[in-house]
Amino acid sequence: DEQYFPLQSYRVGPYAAGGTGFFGGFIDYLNLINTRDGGVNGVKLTWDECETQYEVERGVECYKRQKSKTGVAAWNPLSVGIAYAMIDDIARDKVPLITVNHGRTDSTDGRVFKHVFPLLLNPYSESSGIVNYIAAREGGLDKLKGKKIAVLYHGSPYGKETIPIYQLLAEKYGFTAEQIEVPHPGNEQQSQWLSIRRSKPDYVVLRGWGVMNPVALKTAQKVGFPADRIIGNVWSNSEEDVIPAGDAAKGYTAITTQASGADYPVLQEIVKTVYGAGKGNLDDKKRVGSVYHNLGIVNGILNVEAVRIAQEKFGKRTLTGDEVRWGFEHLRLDPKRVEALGAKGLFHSINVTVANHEGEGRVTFQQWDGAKWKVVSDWIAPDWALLRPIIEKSSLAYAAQHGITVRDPAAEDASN
Amino acid sequence: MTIREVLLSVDGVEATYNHAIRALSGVNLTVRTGEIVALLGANGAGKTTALKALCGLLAAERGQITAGRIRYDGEDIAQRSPAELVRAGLVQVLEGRHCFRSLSVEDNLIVGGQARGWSRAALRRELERVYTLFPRLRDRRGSLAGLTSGGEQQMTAIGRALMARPRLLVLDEPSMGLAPLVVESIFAALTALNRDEGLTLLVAEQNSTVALRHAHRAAVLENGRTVLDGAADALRDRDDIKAFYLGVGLGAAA
Amino acid sequence: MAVDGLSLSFGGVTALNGVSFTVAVGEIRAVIGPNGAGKSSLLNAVSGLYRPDSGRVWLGGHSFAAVPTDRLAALGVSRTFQNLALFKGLSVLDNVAAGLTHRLRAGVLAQVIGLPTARRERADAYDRAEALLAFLHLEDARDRPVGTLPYGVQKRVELARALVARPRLLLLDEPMAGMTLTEKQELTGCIRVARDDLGATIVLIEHDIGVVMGLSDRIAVLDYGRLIGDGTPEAIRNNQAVIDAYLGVAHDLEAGEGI
Amino acid sequence: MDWSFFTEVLVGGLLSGVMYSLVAIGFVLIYKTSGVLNFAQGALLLFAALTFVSLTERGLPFWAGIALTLAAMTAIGALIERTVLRPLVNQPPITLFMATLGVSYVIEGAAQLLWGTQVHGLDLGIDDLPLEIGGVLISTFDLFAAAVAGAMVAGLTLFFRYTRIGLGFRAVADDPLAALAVGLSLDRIWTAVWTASGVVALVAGLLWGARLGVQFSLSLVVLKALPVLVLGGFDSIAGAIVGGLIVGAVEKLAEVYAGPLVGGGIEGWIAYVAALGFLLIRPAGLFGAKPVERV
Amino acid sequence: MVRPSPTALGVGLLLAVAFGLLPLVGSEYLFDAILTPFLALALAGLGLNILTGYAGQVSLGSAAFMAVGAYAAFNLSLRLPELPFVVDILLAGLVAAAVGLVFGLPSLRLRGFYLAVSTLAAQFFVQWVFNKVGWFSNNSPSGIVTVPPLSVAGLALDGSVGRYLFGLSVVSVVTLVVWRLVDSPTGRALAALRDHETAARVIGLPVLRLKLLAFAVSSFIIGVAGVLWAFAYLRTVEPAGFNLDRSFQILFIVIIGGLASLRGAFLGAALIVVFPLALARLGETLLGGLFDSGVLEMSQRIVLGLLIIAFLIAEPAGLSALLDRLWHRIAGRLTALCSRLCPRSGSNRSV
Ligand SMILES: Nc1ncnc2c1ncn2[C@@H]1O[C@H](COP(=O)(O)OP(=O)(O)OP(=O)(O)O)[C@@H](O)[C@H]1O
Ligand SMILES: Nc1ncnc2c1ncn2[C@@H]1O[C@H](COP(=O)(O)OP(=O)(O)OP(=O)(O)O)[C@@H](O)[C@H]1O
Ligand SMILES: [Mg+2]
Ligand SMILES: [Mg+2]
Repeated sequence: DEQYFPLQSYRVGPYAAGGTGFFGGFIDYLNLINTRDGGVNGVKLTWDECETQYEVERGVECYKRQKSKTGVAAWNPLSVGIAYAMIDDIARDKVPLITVNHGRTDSTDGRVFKHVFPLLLNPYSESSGIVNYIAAREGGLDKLKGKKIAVLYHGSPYGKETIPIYQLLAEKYGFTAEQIEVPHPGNEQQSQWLSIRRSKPDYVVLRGWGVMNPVALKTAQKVGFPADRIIGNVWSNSEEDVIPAGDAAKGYTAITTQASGADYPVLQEIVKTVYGAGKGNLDDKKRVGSVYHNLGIVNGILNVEAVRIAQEKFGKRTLTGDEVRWGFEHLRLDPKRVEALGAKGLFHSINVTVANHEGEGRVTFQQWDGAKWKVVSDWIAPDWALLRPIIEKSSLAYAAQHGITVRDPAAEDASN
Repeated sequence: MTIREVLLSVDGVEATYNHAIRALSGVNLTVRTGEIVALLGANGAGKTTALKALCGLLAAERGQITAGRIRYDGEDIAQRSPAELVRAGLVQVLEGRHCFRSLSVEDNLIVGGQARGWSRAALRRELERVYTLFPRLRDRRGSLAGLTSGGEQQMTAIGRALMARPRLLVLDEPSMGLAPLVVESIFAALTALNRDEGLTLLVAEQNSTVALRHAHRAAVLENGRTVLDGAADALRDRDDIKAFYLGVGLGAAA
Repeated sequence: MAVDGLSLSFGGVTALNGVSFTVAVGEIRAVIGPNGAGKSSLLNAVSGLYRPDSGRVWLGGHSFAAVPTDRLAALGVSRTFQNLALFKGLSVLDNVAAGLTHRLRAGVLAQVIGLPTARRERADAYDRAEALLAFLHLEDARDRPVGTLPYGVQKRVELARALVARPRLLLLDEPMAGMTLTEKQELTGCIRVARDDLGATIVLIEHDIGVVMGLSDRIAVLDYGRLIGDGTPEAIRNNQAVIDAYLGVAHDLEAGEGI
Repeated sequence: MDWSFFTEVLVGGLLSGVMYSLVAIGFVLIYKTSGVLNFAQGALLLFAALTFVSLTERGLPFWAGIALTLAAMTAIGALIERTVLRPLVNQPPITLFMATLGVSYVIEGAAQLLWGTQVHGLDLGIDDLPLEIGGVLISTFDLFAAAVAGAMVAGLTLFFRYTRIGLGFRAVADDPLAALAVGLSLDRIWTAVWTASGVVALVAGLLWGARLGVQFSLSLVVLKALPVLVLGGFDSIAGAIVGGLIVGAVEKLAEVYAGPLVGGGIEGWIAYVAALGFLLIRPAGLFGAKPVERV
Repeated sequence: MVRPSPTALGVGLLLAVAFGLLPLVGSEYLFDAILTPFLALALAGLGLNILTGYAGQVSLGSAAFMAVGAYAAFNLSLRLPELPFVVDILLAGLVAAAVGLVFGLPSLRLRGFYLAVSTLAAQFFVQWVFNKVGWFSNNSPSGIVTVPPLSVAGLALDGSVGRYLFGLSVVSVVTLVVWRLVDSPTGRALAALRDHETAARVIGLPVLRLKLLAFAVSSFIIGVAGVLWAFAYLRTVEPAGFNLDRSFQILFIVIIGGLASLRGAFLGAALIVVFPLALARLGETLLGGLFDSGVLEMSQRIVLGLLIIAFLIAEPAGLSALLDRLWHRIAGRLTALCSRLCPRSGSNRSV
C-alpha cells in the first residue's frame, strides 16, 4: 500500500529559496518515516515534484497532471494563488488542500471549506499574534493605547489581505495603524522608509515577501530606524530574508509557528537517518534546521499524523482523499504528542476540528542575532475569539454565493 | 593589352536567398589587376547578388553561395570576413546609397577609412582627396547623411569606399541619381585613378553607355548566368548584341 | 499647380530660395538641376512633407502655406519617391491597390462583414490595380512581396501605385533611376500615356537628360535652391547657365540616346 | 511644508536614481551598436553577481573573484556574438530583441544551474550607516554607488568622445550591412560591446547585490532602468544618468507626497507614466538621437 | 470559389477534428492543461499580432488588456447577472478596447522601443489599479477573484469539455473576423502604415485613425482572450497573473509564430504551451530520478532559450514562414518525384 503526496514545488524563480527549504523539509520528513518506520503503519509514502515556479497556471497544470495518480493523500502547494485556483476542483475531487501558515483566511471555517486546511496560522491570527507580542513587549495590551504601528506590506493580494484586520485591532486596542504599501517586487523602499522616519512609529510590522525583506532592513538602517523595532510576519522570518541584509538585520524579530534550529530530536533523526544515507533533499546541509526547512518538517508531521489518525478509523491501508480529510479534521496533537514525535519546542500543538481548520496553532517570536535566530518569547495565542466572527461572516457569504450547505459540526462528529 | 595577373575570379557561382529563391545559377567573371570591368544586365539579372557574393555580404541578406568558387588575390574568399576583404583592398559601394544616416557626411567618410587605421594626418589627406572629387560634399560635410539629397548620399557612399584606398573597387549602380556632370566627373576620376594608381574597378551599371565607354571589358548577366564576356569596345560596337542583351537598339527602332 | 516664392532652409542650408513657377494643366513639367539643388525638397514641400519657411503652394485652385499631407490624395495629387517608399511586406498587387484605399467609403465593419458595397468597392479597386499592373508589365510580379524585387521593378511598382488613383497631378522623383534603356523607353511611353489618356498633369524630376528633353513640355532648372532657367527643352538646352551648372559638355546627352 | 524632509526625499531620490542609471548604462551600450533593447541585461547582472558571490564564498579573495568574473563576462560576450549576433546580422530590431530574450533564458538558467537558487548576502565592506549633513540623512552606500556610477559615466563618455570607436558603434547601429561593406569588424565591435555591458552588469550587480542580496530578484531591477532609458534617450550615456536622477526624484517625491492620497504603491508605475508624458514632448528622450529619415 | 483551396480544406479538417473528434477522445488533462490555455493564448497572440504584426506597433502591455477583459467580464457577470454571457464578452472586449485606445494615444508620437517601453505604463498601471481598488475584485480581501461557473444561453459549460468547446467557439469566430479584417483594405492599410508611414500618409491613409484602430481592435481581442483565461481556463484570477511575464509570453508567441500571420499566433501559442510541458514530461521521465525538479526546470529554461535563438536564426520570420519553406521543399521534392514517376501529370499547387 502506498500513500501519494503530489508536490507542486518551486525551486526556480524569485521564491526559490522558500520553495527549496519547505519542500526539502517536507520530503526529508516523508523520507524519515519511510526509512525509519517503513511508512505509516506499513503504508509507504510516495511523492512527485512538479515545478510551478510559483505560477498559478503551472500549479493548475501540475494538479491536473498529478491527480490521476492513485492514493493521493493531500495537496500542499505553498502558494496562495495556486491554492485559490484549486479550491473548486478540490471540492469536486474530495482531496484535502493544506495551506500551512497561509491561504484563504475564511477557509478556517471548515463548515464551509470542507477540504481546505490553513493549518497552524492564517493571516488574521498572525496579525493578532504580532499585536499581542508587541503588547507583551510593552507590558500589556493596555499599553498599546496611543502607540503607533506602521505596517509595511507587499503590494500584492497577499500583502493587502491584512489591512482590515490591523485596522480593527487598532480600533480595539487604541493604537494607530499606518499601513504603507511597497510596490512589487520591493527592491526600492527609500520613500516608504522616509515616510516612516517622518511619522516615527513605535514599531514597524514587516509584511514582506522575497527580496522586499532584506531591502526593508537595509533601508531601515539607512534612515536610522532600529531593527529591533521591526517585527516580521510569517513570510519575512527566514534566514533568506535576513542574511542578505547583513548587519542591518541584527536585532530584527519575526513571528513563527515553528522555531528554527536543528537540535530537536526529529531533526537529529533526519540528519542521521536521511542525510546519513545520502538521501537528504537539501544540497546545502547548512540549511538543515532553517526556518523554511523546519516549516516543511512540521508540515510533514501534520500530514503524516493526519494519515495516521485517519488510518485508525478507516484501516491501515491506502486511504482515499476524503478519508485523509477526515484525518485532518481530527488532527489533535497536544504538547505531549508533539514531544513524542520529537518536536518539542519545534512547534507547540494543534487542534483541528470540523469547524476550525486552522487548529489554534500558537506562535512564537525569534530574533536574529546576526548569525542565527533565537527564540525570544513564549508560545503566544492570537485573539481567536475576536477573529472568528469576521471569518464566519466571510465564509458564510462564500457559501451563499456558491450554494454550499454549511455543515453542522455536532452532527458530523456524531455521525463519525 | 598586356596580360596581367588575375585579381578576382568568379567560377560557376550559384546563389540562393533564404535557401529558397535562386538568384544566381552560374556566374563566371575574371577581373585582372588594373582593369575596368563592367557588369551589365537587365533588372533582376543578378548583378547586385553577384557583387554581394564576392564581397562576402550575402550572408547578411540571408543569402548563400551554393556552388562555385570566388578567388580574390589568389585566395578563396569563402573563409574571409568582409572586414578582412576590405583590409585586403576589396571594397564595395552598395546599391541604393547605404549611408550611415545619423552620422554626418564627414563622419561617414571617416568610418570608411577606419578599416585602414589612418593616422590623423593621413585621414585629413584622404578626406581632402574625396572632397576634391566631390566638392559638393565639402559644403555638406557637417550635415547628417540621412538628410542630404539623393545624389549627395550617393557621393558620400562612393567617397566612403574610396577612403579605404581599395585595390579593387566594386561599384553597384554608381551613376544612379547623379547629375550627368557628376557621373562624368566620377567616371573621369575613377578612370584617372585606374590609370595613375592602377585601381581596379568592377562596375555594375544599367547605364551601359557610360559604363561601356570607360570599361576595358564587360560581362553580361542574364537570369543569374553569365552569357557574355568580352572586350568592352567590341561590345560597344556590336549593336546586335547590345540590342539583344541590353535592349539598346530597340529604342532606336521604336 | 503653382509655387510662389517658395523658400525653405535647414539650419544653414538653403534648399529652396524664392522659387516660383507654374505648371499648366496637362503639361509634363520637368525639374532638373545638380545634386542637392532642391528638387526633391520642392516636391516634398508641394506634398506637405516639408513646411516651407515662406511662399505658397497652389494646388487645383487652393492655396496653402503648408500643404496638408493627409488631404493630398483627396486633392488628386499623388507622387513617387526618390528613395523607394513601398510597403515592403505587401505584395505588388496590394501595394498598387493601396493607392486607392483613400477612396473607399465602406467602414471597417462593412468590410469585415462583407456588405455588398464594400465588396464591390474592393473588387473595383483590385480590378483597377490589375489593369495598371498590365499597363506597366508587372503581372509576373503580381503576388511577390515587393521587398524581394529588383530595384528597377520596385520603381515601376511605385509608379503604378501613384497612377492607380488617376491623379490630376502626378509628382515623379527620379522614376527612372536604376533602369535599363529599354525600360526607360517603356516608362517614357507610360508617362506619356498617363498624360494623354488619363489626363494627368505631371511634374518630373530626372537626371537622364535624354529622357527629360524628349518627354517634357517645359523644364525648370534649379541650382542652389534658385530657379536658374525655365523654358522649353530647346531653350534650356542652349541656356549657358544651365550648361555650366548642370549639363556639362555635349556628349553627356548620349546617355539617353535614341529618344 | 517641511523643507528639510523634502530635501531628504529629494536627495534620497536622486541617489536611488543613480542606482537605476547604473543598470541603464548597460542597455545604452548595446543599443548604441545594434539599435536593440537588450532584454538579457537583467540576466547578465544576475549572472555576474552570482558568479562573483559564489566564487568568493568558495574562498576566493575579492580581486581574484572580480578577475574571474570579468573573464566569464568576456567569454559570454564572445559567445553571444558568435552564436546569436553574427547569424542574425542585419535583421530587424524586433527579431534581435526576441533573440536577447532567448539569451536571457539561457543565462538565467545557466546561472542558477551553476550556482544554485539560494539567496546570498554580499558585503562590499561599505558601511551603510546614515550620514547626517545639515539635518538631512544621506546614505554612505548610496554616495559610494553614485561615485562609482559617475566615474563609469565619465569614463565611457570620454571614451566615446575621444576615440573613433564610438563612430563605428553608431555606424553599426545605423546600417549593419553598410558597416560590413566598409570593413568594420562587427564581430570585434559586438564582442567588445557585449563584454563592456557585461562589465557594467558586474558593477551594477555588485552594488545592487549588496543592497538586495544576490538572488533571482536581482534581474528585476531592469524594470527600474527602462523608464530611465526612455527619459534619457536609449543611446545616450549622459541621458542614462540624467534620466536616472529625474526618475529617482520623481518617483520618491510622488510616492511620499502623492502616494498617500491614492493609497500608495504608485512608485511601480509613476516613473513610466512620467516618462511617457515626457516622451510626448520629446519623442526621443532628453538626449536621444532623433530618427533620421527623409524621402 | 469553385474548388476549395488546400488552405480551406486544411482549416475545415482542423475544425472538424477540434469540434468533433477531440471532445470525444480527449482527457481532462488535455483540455484543462493544454488546449484551453492554448486557445486563450493563441487568441491573445492573434490580438497582439494585429497591433505588432500588421500595424507595426510593439506593445509590452498585452497582459494588462487581458486583465481588463477578465475583470470587466467578472464584474459584468457579477453586477448585471441578467445580461447574457455573450454580451458580457463583447462588453468586456469593448472595455479593453477603450483602455487600449487610451494607452494607444502615445503611438501617435512615439516609435519603436520608445513606444514599447511606454506601453509598460499600461502594464504596471492597470495591475496597480486592480490591486488597489477593491471594487474590481468585489472587495475580496486578497484581490483574487473566482469567477462564476460558465454558462452560455442557459447551457452549463463548466466541465472541461464544455469550457474547451466554449473557448474553441470564441476563438474560431474571432479568428474568422480577424481574417476578414486583415484581408480587407483596412487590414492592408495597417500593413502599409507599418511598412512606410510617410508613403501611407501621402496616399491618403488616415494614419492616426488607423493606429488607434489597431490599438482598439487588438486590445478588444486581447481582452476577450482575458475573458477566456478567466472563465474557461483558470476560473480564479489575480492581478499578478497578468504580469509582465505574461506580456512577454504573448509577444514571444507572436514573434516566434510569425509576425503578420494568423497561423503564426496558433503555432507560437502551441510552442509556448505545449513545448515546456513536453520538455518537462520528457525531463521527468528520463532524468527525474537523478535530478530534482529545480535542476530540470533550469535545464528546460536553457533549452527553451536555445530553441528561441535557433528558430530565429533558422527563420527570423517565424514558425509560420519556416513551415512554408519546409512545405515548399517537400512539395518540390514530391513534384520532382511525381514527375519522374508519372511524367505527364503536372501538379499545380497553391500555397
Ligand atoms: N533579399 C532578397 N530576398 C529574396 N530574393 C532576392 C533578394 N534580393 C534579390 N532577390 C532576387 O534575386 C534576383 C536577382 O536580383 P538582383 O538584385 O541581384 O538583380 P540586379 O541585377 O541587381 O537588378 P537591378 O538592376 O534591378 O538592381 C531577383 O530575382 C530578385 O528578386
Ligand atoms: N530634411 C532635411 N534636413 C536637412 N537638410 C536637408 C533636408 N532635406 C534636404 N536637405 C538639404 O537641402 C538640399 C536640397 O536637397 P534636395 O533633396 O531637394 O536635392 P535634390 O535636388 O533632390 O538633389 P538630388 O538630385 O541629389 O536628389 C540638400 O543640400 C540637402 O542636403
Ligand atoms: Mg542591382
Ligand atoms: Mg532628390
